[in-house]
Amino acid sequence: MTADPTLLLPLAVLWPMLLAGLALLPGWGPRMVLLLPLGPLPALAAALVASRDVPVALPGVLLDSGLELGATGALFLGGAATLWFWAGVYAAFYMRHDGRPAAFALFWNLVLAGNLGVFIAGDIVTFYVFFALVSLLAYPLVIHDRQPASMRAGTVYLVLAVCGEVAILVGLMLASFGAGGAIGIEAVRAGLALPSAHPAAVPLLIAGFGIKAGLMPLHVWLPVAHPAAPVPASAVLSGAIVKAGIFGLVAFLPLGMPAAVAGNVLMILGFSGLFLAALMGLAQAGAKAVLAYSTVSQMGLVMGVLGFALAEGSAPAAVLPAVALFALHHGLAKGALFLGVGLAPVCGRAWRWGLLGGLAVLGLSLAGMQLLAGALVKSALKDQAGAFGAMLIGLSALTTALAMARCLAVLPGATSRCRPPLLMALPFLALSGAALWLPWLLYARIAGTTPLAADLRSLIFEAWPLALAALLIAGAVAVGLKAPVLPEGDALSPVRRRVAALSAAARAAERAGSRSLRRSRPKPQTVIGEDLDRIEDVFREGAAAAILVLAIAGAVVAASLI
Amino acid sequence: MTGAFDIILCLMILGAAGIALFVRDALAAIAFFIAFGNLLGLAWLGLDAVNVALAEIALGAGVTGVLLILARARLLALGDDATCADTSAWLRAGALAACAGFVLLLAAAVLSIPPESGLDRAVAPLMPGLGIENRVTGVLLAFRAYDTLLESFVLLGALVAVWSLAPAGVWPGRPADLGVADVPMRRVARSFGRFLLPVALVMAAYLVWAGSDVPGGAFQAGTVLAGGLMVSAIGGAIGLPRSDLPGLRVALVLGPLVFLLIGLAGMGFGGFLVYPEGSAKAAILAIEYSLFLSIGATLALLVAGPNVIGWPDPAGGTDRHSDC
Amino acid sequence: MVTGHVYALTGAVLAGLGLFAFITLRHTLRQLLAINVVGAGIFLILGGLGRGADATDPFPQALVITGIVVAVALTAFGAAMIVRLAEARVATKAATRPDGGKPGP
Amino acid sequence: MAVPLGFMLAALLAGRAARWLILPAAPAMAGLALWLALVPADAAYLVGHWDLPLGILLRPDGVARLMVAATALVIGAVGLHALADPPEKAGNAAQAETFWPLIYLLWAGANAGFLTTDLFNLYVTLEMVSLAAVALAAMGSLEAALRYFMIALVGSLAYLLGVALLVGRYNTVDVTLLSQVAQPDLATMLALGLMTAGLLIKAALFPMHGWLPPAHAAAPAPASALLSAIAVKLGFVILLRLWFEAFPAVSGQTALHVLGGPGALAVIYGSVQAMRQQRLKALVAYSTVAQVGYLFLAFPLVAGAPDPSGAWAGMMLHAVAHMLAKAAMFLAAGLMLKAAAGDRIGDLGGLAQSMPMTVTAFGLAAVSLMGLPPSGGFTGKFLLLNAAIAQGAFLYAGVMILGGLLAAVYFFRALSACFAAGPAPRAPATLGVRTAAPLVLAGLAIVMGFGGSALHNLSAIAAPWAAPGAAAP
Amino acid sequence: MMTFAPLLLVLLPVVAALVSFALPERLSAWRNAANIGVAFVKLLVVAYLLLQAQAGVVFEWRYEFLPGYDFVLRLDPLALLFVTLSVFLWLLTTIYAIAYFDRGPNLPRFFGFFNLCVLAATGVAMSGTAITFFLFYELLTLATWPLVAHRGDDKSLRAGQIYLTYTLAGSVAFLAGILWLQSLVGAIEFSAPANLGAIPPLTLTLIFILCIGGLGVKAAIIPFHGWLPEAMAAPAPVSALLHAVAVVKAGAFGIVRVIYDVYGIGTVAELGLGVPLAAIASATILYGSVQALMQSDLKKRLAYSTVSQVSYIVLGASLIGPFAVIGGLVHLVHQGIMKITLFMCAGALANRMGITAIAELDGAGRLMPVTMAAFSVGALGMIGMPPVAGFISKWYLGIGALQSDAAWAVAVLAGSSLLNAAYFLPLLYRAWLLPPPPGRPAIAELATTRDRMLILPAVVTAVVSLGAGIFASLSFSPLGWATLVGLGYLR
Repeated sequence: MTADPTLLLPLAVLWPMLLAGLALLPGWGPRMVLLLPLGPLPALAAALVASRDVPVALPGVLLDSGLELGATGALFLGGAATLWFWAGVYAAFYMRHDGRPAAFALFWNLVLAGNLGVFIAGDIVTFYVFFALVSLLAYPLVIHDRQPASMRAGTVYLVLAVCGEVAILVGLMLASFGAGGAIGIEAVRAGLALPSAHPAAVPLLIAGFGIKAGLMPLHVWLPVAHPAAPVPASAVLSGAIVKAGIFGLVAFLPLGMPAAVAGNVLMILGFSGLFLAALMGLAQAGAKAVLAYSTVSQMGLVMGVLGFALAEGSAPAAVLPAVALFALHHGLAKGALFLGVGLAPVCGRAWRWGLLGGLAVLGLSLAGMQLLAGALVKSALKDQAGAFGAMLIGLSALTTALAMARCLAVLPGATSRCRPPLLMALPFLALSGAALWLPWLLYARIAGTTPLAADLRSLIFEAWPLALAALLIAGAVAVGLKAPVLPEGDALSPVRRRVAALSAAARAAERAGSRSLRRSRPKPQTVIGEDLDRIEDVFREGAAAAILVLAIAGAVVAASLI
Repeated sequence: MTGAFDIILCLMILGAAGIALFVRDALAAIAFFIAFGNLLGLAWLGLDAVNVALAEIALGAGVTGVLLILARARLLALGDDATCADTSAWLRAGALAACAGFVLLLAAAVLSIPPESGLDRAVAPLMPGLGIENRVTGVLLAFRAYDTLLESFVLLGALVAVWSLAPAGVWPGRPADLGVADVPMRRVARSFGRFLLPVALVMAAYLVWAGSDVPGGAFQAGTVLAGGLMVSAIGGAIGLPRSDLPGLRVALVLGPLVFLLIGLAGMGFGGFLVYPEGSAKAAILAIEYSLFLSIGATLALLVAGPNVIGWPDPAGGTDRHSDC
Repeated sequence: MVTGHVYALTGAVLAGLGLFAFITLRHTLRQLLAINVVGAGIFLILGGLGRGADATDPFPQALVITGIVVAVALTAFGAAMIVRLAEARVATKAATRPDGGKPGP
Repeated sequence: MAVPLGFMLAALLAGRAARWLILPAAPAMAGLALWLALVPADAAYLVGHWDLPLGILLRPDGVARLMVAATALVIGAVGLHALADPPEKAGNAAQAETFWPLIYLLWAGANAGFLTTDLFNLYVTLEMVSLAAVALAAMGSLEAALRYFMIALVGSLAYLLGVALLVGRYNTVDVTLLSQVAQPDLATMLALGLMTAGLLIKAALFPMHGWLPPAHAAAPAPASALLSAIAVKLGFVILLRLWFEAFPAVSGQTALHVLGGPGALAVIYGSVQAMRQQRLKALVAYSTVAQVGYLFLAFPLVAGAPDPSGAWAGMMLHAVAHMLAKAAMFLAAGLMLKAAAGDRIGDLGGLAQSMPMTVTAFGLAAVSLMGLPPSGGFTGKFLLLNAAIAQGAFLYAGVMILGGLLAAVYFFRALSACFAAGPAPRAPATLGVRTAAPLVLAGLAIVMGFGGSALHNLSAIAAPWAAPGAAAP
Repeated sequence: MMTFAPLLLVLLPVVAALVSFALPERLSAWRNAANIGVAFVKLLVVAYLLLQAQAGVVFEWRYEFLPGYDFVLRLDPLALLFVTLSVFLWLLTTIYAIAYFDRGPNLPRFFGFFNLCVLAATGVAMSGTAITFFLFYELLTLATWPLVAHRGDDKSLRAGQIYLTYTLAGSVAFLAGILWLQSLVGAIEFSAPANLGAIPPLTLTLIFILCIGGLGVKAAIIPFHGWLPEAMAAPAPVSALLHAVAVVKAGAFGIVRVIYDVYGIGTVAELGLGVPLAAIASATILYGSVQALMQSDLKKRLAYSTVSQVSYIVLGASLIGPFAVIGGLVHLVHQGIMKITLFMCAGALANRMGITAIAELDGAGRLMPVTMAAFSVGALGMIGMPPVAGFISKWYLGIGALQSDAAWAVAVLAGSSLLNAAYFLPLLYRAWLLPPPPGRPAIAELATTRDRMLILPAVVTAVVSLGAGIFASLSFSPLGWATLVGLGYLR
């Protein structure tokens, strides 16, 4: 244990990078795909055993960067590493015949490195570097299959990701400046809490991380990008990568110091996302899209809570563990759900029912079904969300449940195989298990109380939204109601059309402009030229010279007289 | 103070100049120019400047006149009678005003300067050292020998410049025919020339000799020689030489060369153009004689002009004109 | 009025006259002549201003002689150029006329 | 003292026209020039040991040393160039033979003129130079040469008239004596005015430059080189002697603008005309008109400066750099035109490829003429600009700056034409003296930029502002 | 000792230039060897100088060029920063150029002027006085012209002409500025800024405008940027050099010199000149980016990108604050290595596949993966993506802007980053993700020595730009050095 902080933390990010590098070797691509699960192992170890809050300095790197694992970070790291591991296992099988193994392994590992690095960065520069890594290099994962839809999705993703990067960069600059140029994360956060902090810093950070985390209305990339990626990539995107955004908020929001405006805005946006996204998810035709919207919704929940805490000035020590726990649960559960959706085509009759059951349990857990882990983490959050927030969270069970039902309803049918391959099923099961079990394990350690201490009566009473949801679902199934179908990415396509029109107009204008410029170029001034020739002819005459001699002589005399 | 002679002479000079400048016919203009030159010679006599008078009459009126006549004749042969188109009245008026103002200014300046022979006093005490009497010669060949040296090169350079004008294909060749007169005239000139040439030579030699003490000198003598040569050439008594004739070249270069060598030799006596003590006169005479030969030859060839096309046989020899 | 001044003034007028002619005359040969008149005027100024009570200064005399020689040299060169130019023009005209080539209208 | 040795040598050769004589002449003259540059600062020689009012004083001051040296370089190089690349029109043996005596005449006249302090002696040298210059110009175009001749005669006469007035007024024509006795009276002023006007013609200052472009553009390249480099400089040097040595007391600051104003106009006008030219040599010739403008623009700057050494050196450096660079440029232009399809700038295409050395020479010369560093032209212009700005003469400074820009415009027009892809040139130039000569000259113009201090000090030797009335024997 | 070391740096390229000019084409191997050899020796000299400089030795070589005006070569840390950049990139560009041209026409001329260019660039860096600076600055203008017009077609000639028109006008303004200032305070030495206190502020302001305006032409500040995109007609090695090291950098470097070593930050701040300049720089940054977005030609897009990026340096210099200065200076280096990567790659694409338009980039990544990988690194760096070096610059600039109370400048940086992404990412998209046009074979990028020489320099610079970002806080990194320089000014 003595040597671990200096080794494990850097190893957690360097090891995947090494694997990524190996994938570049000619012909090693397929081999590296098989080794995908190896990537997160050091991080997992670090999350488990590395000592907390011990900075590891990396002198000379970037701006003398450092790595540090905090308690919250460890939760995020552990959850992410677990998800990445199992998704890696899944991917190793799922992608084994892929046409571009090297690219997949390369970017998978790099994104992994970035994702894990975000959680263990000790200073903002390092943080930003990893954040950019995970943000941008997820793009190749999104568009891995090169389908037109994926490409479009990727473009949207990239545009927003870059905007987010910039917002974060500027926000971090402002924050760092406010902290007197310090770059340590804690120092920066403290600086943001000061009244002298730049007023734009927090909003920019919220916007930047919000994009990543799918904050309404910056979420548009998420429902198109997540479904576009291959199944394991979708799983990590939705399960782990969005958590980078949440972690960013967790790390930088100046909790403990009431910030009414920013906090309330964040809260409102978050909670509206919670409901709107879920409703939009209801209107999706693809299971993965529904899940993606669900992610938006759930992240809205977290951010709403964070916003509330920010506005209230709640102590970070109270809020953050709850958030982290929620994130852990959601990450694992959502990962499992995506993997499960991926399993659907290969699950035959009996297996399908099993799968459906598993998915339903996960969905219920997400919705906050009592006695499932989801309820546990939600209750932890509710404590930090105030009365109104708690009410909303409770109510959200309804929409979440409906969305999950929709997901099950649109689950793709099985194609050929009747029995899912072990290497695909196992990760699903493992993740499901982890999602349902880990919160119980950690709750006590984090919340300080035992999970079962909650009042059973209130628990049951609060289950009414779920009951309502069940009723609604039953009714809908009974009357054969068909949900309306919205395009993935809701607001996106009209915006895109207008952007296209604008750019076309701009190009046309530019062409016209350059034409008119060309036309207005002055012609050689022939008239003046002829005049000059005539003048020159005069000077060539001897007579002119003689007169000029007299003139100059006179001028000299006159000037001398003056 | 001022004699009437001076004033009348000056008026005549101005009149001659006016006619020479503004008469329409070119030949008349040149004729009056020659007259003008001779009147100027008289004016210089009136100023007691016999050396200059000789030079003016010989060079200013004589050689220049011949040059102009020849040029006019050649132009006429080419269809150009050297009359002038009228210029615009505005130009004339403007020029008149400018020139009148100029004359007034110049006159005022001239009148502000009292005439005096200031440097005569500086020259006089130095003359005995030279062993010659003619002060002008003293100035020319001793005090300002450097000027004169350069000047002799200007003359030679002018000849080279004139030669350089020859059209392609006639080098080395001869200058154009000087024969402006008709055949009987030329015959007269020829016999006259035969007689004149030796006379001119003797006369010129005397002028040089005399030049050290009384008015005269290399330039004037050279002109006389050139005059003799020209008349002889016009008459055909002598043929114009080919420009690459070695003897001719030697004759042309002799004067400046001797001058230069003596100047260089002076460096042995303390500096460039320093004449050795006591032998200044000898040196000056040597320079004068060699210069006079060269100047004669140069002037004659200058008048003759550049080589021209039309000499079918460059090696035609001296009897080119003896056919008549 | 002093004798020297008379001649010097004559020289001044000659110079002006010659210059006027140079400006208004349009033939190079005549211009050359005009220049010689100007030159003569300048020499007269030199001489006239050097005219003392008893004698004329030998210094300006020498300058004038030098000047005259230079003037003659230049005149000779100028005259030669004028003639050559005229010849060249005639030759060009003669050369271009026969093979003007184009069928005239 | 024995400086005219060079001139004698030249004269000796004048008689026996032999082109090979340039081989001993060039190094001999260069050696003499070097020796001259190194003689003690107060050296002077009275020709024939005749004292001043009568005699003639030769004095190698800074101006003379620089000019003589530059002349030796230019004529030496041009001569060697002409040796390899005969200057005459095809088949004209007369020109072939007379070319050599004429350049020696020019050489002698120029050197004599640079050294002497005697105004009448200067007249004779002026005529020597003019005569040779006209004759050289006549090798290209008789018409232009005749025009040149006529205009030059007017100039000579104006100068002579001025001398005549001075002789009458002061009984001396020596600059050093005149500086002690000169009075600001009418005769003196008129004399100064007339001499100035006459010399401006010789120096081709706008608006009296009319003769220059046709003559220089038409002459054979080596002749053009000599004309532009040397012939106009003599007038300039004499003007220096007049305004700064003989009559500083007579000429006021206002009068200096009579020179400076046309100088400034010349810079602009010459540049504009140069930009309009279609033929290469005409362009180069008009550039001379512009460059001469700088020399005169410098007059008021020298006079107006509290410490004139900078402006003075600037003026001299500019003059010398222009000599070297312009000669190089004309030689290069001559070679280029021989190889090119025609004499228009547009015909130069492909030359940069086929004759890189020549185009390089042209380019280097252009650099100096534009006043771009590092070059003598730059150093000169820099000093002048410095002086102009220091005394608040922003108008002159602006003109200089603008002139440099315009020069860049027209020179680079020619240069880029060389770079253009074009038809294969007719005669690919071989390496040899004729290529090397312009290159060496242009290179020297560039190298001058590195020797600013030495040249600055050289130019200051016996300069009129340093010690008024200095250099008595 | 070794006071002639700076001189050596100046003379070595002269040797190479002469060799290049003199050797006929058939001895091109010798010429190449001489060029690379000299470049390498220079690198060694620079390494030696760096070591010495670490020990605090400042080399200086002085020669009286005109009375009162010294020609001074002085290697202060700022100079060394630029010299190191020049010399390092020159070695690579030389290798690249040799491979790029192989056997083209007019190569002696090309390499001759090429060496004169490096001479001028190092000279600009080492100049210790304003006049020395101007000398080299002009030499740079001149030596670059034949390179720009190298191809000799109409486009190149026009480009050359435009280039000259702009730069000469700029030089003249600059010259007028320094002359004016010199007339007031005497010769300007960078190491000992004159006391400008006695000069009226208006005069100082005018001089400042003249100087900065003049230098701004080369630094391609709007509205003086017009020449830069036109100069794209030049061959790729030239573009690489113009954009990365020599010309634009000389301008930017000059601006830094003027602000910090001629005026001094105190004076500039007093006169209130920093903010307007920063505003102009910002406008340039945005304008250049927008223009870049509009271009359809690859090199033109890169050119406008340069317009934008170089103004970062100016922005940093004009904001006057510790971080801003460091950011500006470090961007001098970072932009250099990144942009040269991009241009060398663009050149390689044009050379090997004839790709000049952006639309032709489709699938280039599959056909020339090494090249495009290097290109990608450069492009990402330009956007400011960590960990490529560009990010470090932006970081420092941003913080610096805040320190100088110029939060708007941060917005400019942000907007520029977005625009950068907008014009670079589509390139990467095309290259990596779109299929190559049918029938286009993959290129064996590393088959022959020549192929390797064409690609590897870009790879090296790409790696270096990554390294400069990742290991930014090492003391010998560009950032470390820039910090040293920057702190020197603020002390």
